[in-house]
Amino acid sequence: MLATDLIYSIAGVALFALGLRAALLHRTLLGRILAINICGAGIFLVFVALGYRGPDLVPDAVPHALVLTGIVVAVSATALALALGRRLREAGDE
Amino acid sequence: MIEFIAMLIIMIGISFFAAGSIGLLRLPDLYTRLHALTKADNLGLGLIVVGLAMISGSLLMTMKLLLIWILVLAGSAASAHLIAQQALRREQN
Amino acid sequence: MVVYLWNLLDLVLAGLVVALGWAAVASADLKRGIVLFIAFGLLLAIIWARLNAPDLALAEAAIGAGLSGALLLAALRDEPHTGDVIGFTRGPVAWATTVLSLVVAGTVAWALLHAHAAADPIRLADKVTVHLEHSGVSNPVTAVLLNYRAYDTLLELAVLLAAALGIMAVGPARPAYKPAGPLFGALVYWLVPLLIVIGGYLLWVGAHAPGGAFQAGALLAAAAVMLRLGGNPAAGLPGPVAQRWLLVCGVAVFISVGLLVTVGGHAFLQYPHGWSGMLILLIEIAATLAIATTLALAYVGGTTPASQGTLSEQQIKNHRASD
Amino acid sequence: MIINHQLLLLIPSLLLLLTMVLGLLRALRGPSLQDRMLSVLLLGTGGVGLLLLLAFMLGQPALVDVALVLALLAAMTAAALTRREAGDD
Repeated sequence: MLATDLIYSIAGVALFALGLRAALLHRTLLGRILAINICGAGIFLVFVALGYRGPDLVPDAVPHALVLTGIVVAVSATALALALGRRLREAGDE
Repeated sequence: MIEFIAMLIIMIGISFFAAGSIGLLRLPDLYTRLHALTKADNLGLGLIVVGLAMISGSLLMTMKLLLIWILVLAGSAASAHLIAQQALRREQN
Repeated sequence: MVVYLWNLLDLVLAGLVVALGWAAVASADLKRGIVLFIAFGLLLAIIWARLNAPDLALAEAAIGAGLSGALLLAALRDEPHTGDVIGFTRGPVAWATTVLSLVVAGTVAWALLHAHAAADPIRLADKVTVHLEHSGVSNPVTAVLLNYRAYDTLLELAVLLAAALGIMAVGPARPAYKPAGPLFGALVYWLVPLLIVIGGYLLWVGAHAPGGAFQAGALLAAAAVMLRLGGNPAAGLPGPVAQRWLLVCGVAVFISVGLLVTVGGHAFLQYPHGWSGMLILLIEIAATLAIATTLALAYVGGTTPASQGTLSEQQIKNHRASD
Repeated sequence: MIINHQLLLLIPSLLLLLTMVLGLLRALRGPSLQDRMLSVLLLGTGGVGLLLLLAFMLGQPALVDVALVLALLAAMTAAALTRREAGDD
């Protein structure tokens, strides 16, 4: 029998590494933004998995709160990066 | 007893999901896949909702479950329409 | 028996999320990558639900599975359709990066395993539970966000504001969508009010059940995105002045409340006894509006068309011409 | 009661998850963007079902709200993919 938190934290680490590698190697801005999002999701997964305390206990609310704000900040940062990318392309075209 | 009947209904619902997935994989083009998918999985979700409503034991929960199913129906009808429309537009160009 | 079945479910879910993440970032074809990323977000919402984190599942269902996918799909339109794929850096650099990533992952995994083995029995979770009745709310996540770690949340709202200002600064909005046909128009017509009502519901229940300002804000933003997809260029946002007030109201109300309580001799953001519930609700309402406006603006991609009819349009044109 | 539900619903949940995995193969294969999107639609509907099952198994009624949100946004990605901007032909 395996511990649930362990399964998901390992998956989180794997996603973090995958995202990190792809963020460094992708050659398009959009691809990099995508990879950074996956990388961040891996970190969130590790956090939440560590907050999980089995089926009978209430999970730790601190990592949940951190990840909740993290999700919203990540999407705003993504939007800012996309807007900057669009401006860069327009500047290049002109 | 009622719980076993509920589980049976849920299992039938899941077999519809399986049919939808297999259709999505095996059928030859976008339109046939669209057809298989939107019918099978909506009926599947409907049966899951019915099964769960039987064991929920509260009217409010049953209403909520039904609302979810109706929303999924509306959403997937609209999505299927949009996707088919775009595919047709692509073909015409 | 039950435990093993749960284990199997966990393994399938974890394996699938890693596989989807891999496939999404390994796609040289960006269209494929983005669609897989949307599937990844959906799956992540299910995983949060499985890990007893319904607060996160709510936010992820609205943002990860909805909003960020819509954002990326809109950005995809700007990619040149040349057909040739740019792809990845290859060669020795790629190998070095792979090794580096593996080393980082190995180190993190090793540290996690040690932390797991030597876990401290005293956790913050217990402190959260002990003080919950004094926090003014009974949902522990809301208590952490708006009471215990209110500083963090204030700074997070400041980050959102900075992102919104950045988006407004770099350029005008994306082009608007063509008006919706009858079928999609009807869907928008029904869905938008429903999204707003459920957003309000989540804001209210956030005090004692999963929900709160972040989820409510995300749902309101989703309503804005639906409006824009249905052909409303401003995504339902108000005029430029009101828009700016909405953007700053989260941070402004938060700081005002924090400063007001210092008048009564308390520390910054240390709510007086008996007032926490009301003050938290006040901050949350403002935060919901600010988050919703920020995310809606993020989707629109810049100053909305409504705000371009003034001097700023001319300024933008002049600016463009001088580039 | 809840334990009972767990035993009854775990096997259906696993099977549902497996059909979702099967459907995702279409997202990997494509060939067109629309084909991939269909697979995401299936994942969305299946996800709503799985969330409802999880709500009953874990005894967490709040997960029904999550399913509701997912159902509300089901059409959003398809619309974001297919709606045409003013400049599109």
